[in-house]
Amino acid sequence: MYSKKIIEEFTNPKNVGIIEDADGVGEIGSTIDGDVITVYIKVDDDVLKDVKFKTFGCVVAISTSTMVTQLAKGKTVEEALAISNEDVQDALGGLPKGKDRCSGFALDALHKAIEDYRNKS
Amino acid sequence: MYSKKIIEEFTNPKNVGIIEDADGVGEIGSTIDGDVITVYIKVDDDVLKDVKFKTFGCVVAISTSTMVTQLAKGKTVEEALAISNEDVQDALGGLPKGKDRCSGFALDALHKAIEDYRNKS
Amino acid sequence: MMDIMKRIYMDHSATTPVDPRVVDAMLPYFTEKFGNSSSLHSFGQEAAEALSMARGHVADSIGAREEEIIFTSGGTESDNLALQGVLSREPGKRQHIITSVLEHPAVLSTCDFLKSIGHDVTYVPVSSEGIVDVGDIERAIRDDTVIISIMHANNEIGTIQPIEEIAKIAKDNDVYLHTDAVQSVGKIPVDVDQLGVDMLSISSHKLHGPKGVGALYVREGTSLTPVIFGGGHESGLRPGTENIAGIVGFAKASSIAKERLGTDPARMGRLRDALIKKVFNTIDDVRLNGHATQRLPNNANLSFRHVEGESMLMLLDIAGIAVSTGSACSSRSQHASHVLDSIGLDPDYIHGSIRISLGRENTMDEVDYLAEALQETVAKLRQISSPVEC
Amino acid sequence: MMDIMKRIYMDHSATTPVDPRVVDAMLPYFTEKFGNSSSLHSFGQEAAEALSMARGHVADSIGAREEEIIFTSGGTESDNLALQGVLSREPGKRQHIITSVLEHPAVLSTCDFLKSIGHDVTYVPVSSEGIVDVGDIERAIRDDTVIISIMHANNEIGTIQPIEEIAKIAKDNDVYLHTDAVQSVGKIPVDVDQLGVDMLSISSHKLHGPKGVGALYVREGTSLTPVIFGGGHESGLRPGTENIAGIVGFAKASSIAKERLGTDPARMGRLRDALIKKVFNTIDDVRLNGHATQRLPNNANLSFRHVEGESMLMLLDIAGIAVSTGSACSSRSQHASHVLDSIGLDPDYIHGSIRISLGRENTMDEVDYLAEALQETVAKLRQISSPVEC
Ligand SMILES: Cc1ncc(COP(=O)(O)O)c(C=O)c1O
Ligand SMILES: Cc1ncc(COP(=O)(O)O)c(C=O)c1O
Repeated sequence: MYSKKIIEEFTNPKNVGIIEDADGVGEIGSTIDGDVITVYIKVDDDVLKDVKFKTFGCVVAISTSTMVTQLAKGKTVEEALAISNEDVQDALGGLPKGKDRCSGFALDALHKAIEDYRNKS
Repeated sequence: MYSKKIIEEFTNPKNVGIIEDADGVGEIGSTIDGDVITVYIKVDDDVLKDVKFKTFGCVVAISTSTMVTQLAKGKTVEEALAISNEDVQDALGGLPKGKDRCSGFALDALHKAIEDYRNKS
Repeated sequence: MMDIMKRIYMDHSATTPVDPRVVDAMLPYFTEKFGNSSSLHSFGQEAAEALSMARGHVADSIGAREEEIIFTSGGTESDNLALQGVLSREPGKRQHIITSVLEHPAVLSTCDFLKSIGHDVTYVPVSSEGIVDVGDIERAIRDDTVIISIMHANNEIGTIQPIEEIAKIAKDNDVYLHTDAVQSVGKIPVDVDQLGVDMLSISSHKLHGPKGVGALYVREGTSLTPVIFGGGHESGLRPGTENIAGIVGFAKASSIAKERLGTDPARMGRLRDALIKKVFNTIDDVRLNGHATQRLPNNANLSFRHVEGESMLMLLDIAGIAVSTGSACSSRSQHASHVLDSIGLDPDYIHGSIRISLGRENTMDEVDYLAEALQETVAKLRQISSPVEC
Repeated sequence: MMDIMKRIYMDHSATTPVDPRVVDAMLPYFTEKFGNSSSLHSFGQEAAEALSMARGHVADSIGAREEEIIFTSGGTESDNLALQGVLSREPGKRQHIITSVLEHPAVLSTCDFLKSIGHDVTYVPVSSEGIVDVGDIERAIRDDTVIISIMHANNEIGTIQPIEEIAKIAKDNDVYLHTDAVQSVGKIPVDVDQLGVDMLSISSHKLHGPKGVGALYVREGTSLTPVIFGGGHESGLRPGTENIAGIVGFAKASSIAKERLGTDPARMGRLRDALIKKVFNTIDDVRLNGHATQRLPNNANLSFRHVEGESMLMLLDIAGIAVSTGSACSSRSQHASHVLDSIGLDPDYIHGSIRISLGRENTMDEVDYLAEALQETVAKLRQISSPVEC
């Protein structure tokens, strides 16, 4: 039921990790709900130079996390904020029905990280 | 579900017919109920010299009819009255469950024929 | 009497042999692709894909969409889901159903049950040819009527009801229309949009599929509650691990039946008409029950005066021919068929009725053999039964 | 990681492959002996005989009598028939049911439905090891309690409930006892008299029989009404043309399972215990859910901290191993398992649970392979998930 692309991203996720000196950190979810996504960003001259994540969660949570970080990396803050849930899903070849509950979480975490960065700067 | 014996009696019934100058005639059932059994007896010196039947009805109706006539033929009136429903069923190798509704009809018709004979004489 | 080795099956309204291609389609789903369609792993996904394909094929065969097919365990359950499912939406509220006196026990007994818990049921009568009067249905509609359930084709006498016309009335009055199409699907073209029904029952084993599988077509937007409860399978309307092998077989059988609709009905009609002609030419005091033309092409329900049906059936069985008295379900009971009762058949005839229902494999030779056997059978039983010496 | 071509199936609580001997037993009933068991002719009688034989075999496998077996379309329907069938005897009368929080959705959803139409339900809790307290059941009994329904073995954590003791309480209080034995029949000895139950549900596809068939054992004298209505099949409790091929397969599977009870449980227990030992030796922060000894020999339900179950399942699937998260039925939903919830599992663990359910064909090599794969899988996911760099 998962697209090839999702399985590929899920089994070989990019950008897994923590940025120790992140400029912004966004976390969403709780262990009780079964999904915790944390996105770390490093911003340089308004550009997301590095984006990393840690995700405790299901296949969709992990594959959207890695896709969001890949889409955001190298973009300006504004461009990153313009990434839509649809962009993420399209890049993953679509999500199976009934699995969209957590599809936006990774994006939310990115937004939170950007918010955190803006609040700090 | 029917015993071999029932099928045998049903497919090759003995004593089918009418005794034109019967000493007694007994009829049971109606075409509305779906079973009509008529038994004719010829009595000589208190012995059932001849017993015949006509039956409109199901497999059980026909096979009990022919069995009753065979059991009764040659017996005295008293002996014939002593034939039980069980005797008939045993002689047929047993009846399938749920099929005993009309199992006694042929015997009833014989009894009626004997009654008719007694009333006349 | 011609001598044959092969048994001749002419009771296709009771059930049908499974098409060998259907068995082949089912086999992998027993031992290899045996997963539970709810499982996420590859075994489960194979099953889920097969289920979705099968749903599409069954939908196709009646002009429906995949999401409108609810798989059940057979025709009986489909009928129950349609009727109980509509009536149970508002527990405790008294509602009204319209059905006919000629329905299958799966509908009639369900209506009896619904009556027993406080609902109202109108059973419209049928003509002496076994057809409902659309006006009767229209007149029966009340403010609290929620569903009309009229069968598409009757299982005993094969009459086909004017479902399209009833659908107009149902729509005009904002009442659901359910049809039990267990006997018609696979025998004549059935299209849910053309018929205009909201729900339609199908049973796999009547169309050369396996037993224990069926479907209820539920038009999008129809509101229904389940009859049995559990995990959320079949859009929540029919929980329980899906019978994948059975469903795949049912779907294959539906596709084959649809393909064959181009030729089967005409062929069977010819055999059936030849049979009727032969019987009327060789046997006296015989009647054809049902409608002359508004009937399934494979059905001949014949009544013979002064002959009893079960006895006829047994003699034919001994001659190697399988037919039925009325419906299979009532063969074991001594009651006269409620269907023959409802068309007002003469009591002299009612007990002497047999149903011959032809199938794909039957041939003209077999029909000839049956006609001969019938002649002998009726003669023999009349000789035993007739109150006057013949 | 060892390289394998063959996929390894370790999700036997979800469903099982049909035994090839079962398929062989079924085959004649599709194309040759395809009659409707209600038909009087020879085709029908063949079917009726097969049905009666099969009923005897299923009865035998649980120490029941032939007349006490009602064939259904599966475990879900059996559970519904038991519960709805008892509660519906007196429509409109408010009655009380006792069940547990750990039941299968087939029981829980049915209870929810019965509650929605006005009945009362007590859900007794379970211990942290997943066992009900017999005292809780006794205390829950009221004057209007009509039935206790407690499952024999749980489908997720494999715990076995003290049915014999509950039966004493049920008998003392003149209340019916139903047990859902879908997971236990075929895995451990099940005898209706030893258990002392009035009703017991079985599902064919959990014991290497076909899907879409099951049975409800109904002790003689138990009064029950049907859930679906129609012709009078199955003592009037379950109408619809019987799925003869399916029933014959189910019966064959029951007989085989019974024969194998002498060796299978011990063998599976050894594999299972070896697996648990390996997992505990190689992976940190892992728990075994359920009871240490009062559990099915083939079940290991394990929870891993900071790992999510579906992700684990998918990685294992890619490695060629099929296991499940909780029950198959809830795999698709995002909710944590109600069973793991009911035993009060730590939230850090509850989402990282998988169920390994072994079957006849599994080997020690496969167990070794699974243990290795689990180690890699957990490590990989923890590396992705853990908030601290590992
Ligand atoms: C018209 C009709 N409806 C319903 C049914 C019941 O179908 P099933 O036997 O699949 O439950 C039958 C056949 O028995 C039928 O002929
Ligand atoms: C304990 C239990 N009860 C009932 C069921 C339902 O059985 P079926 O899928 O045959 O309807 C299952 C399996 O799904 C089960 O594990």
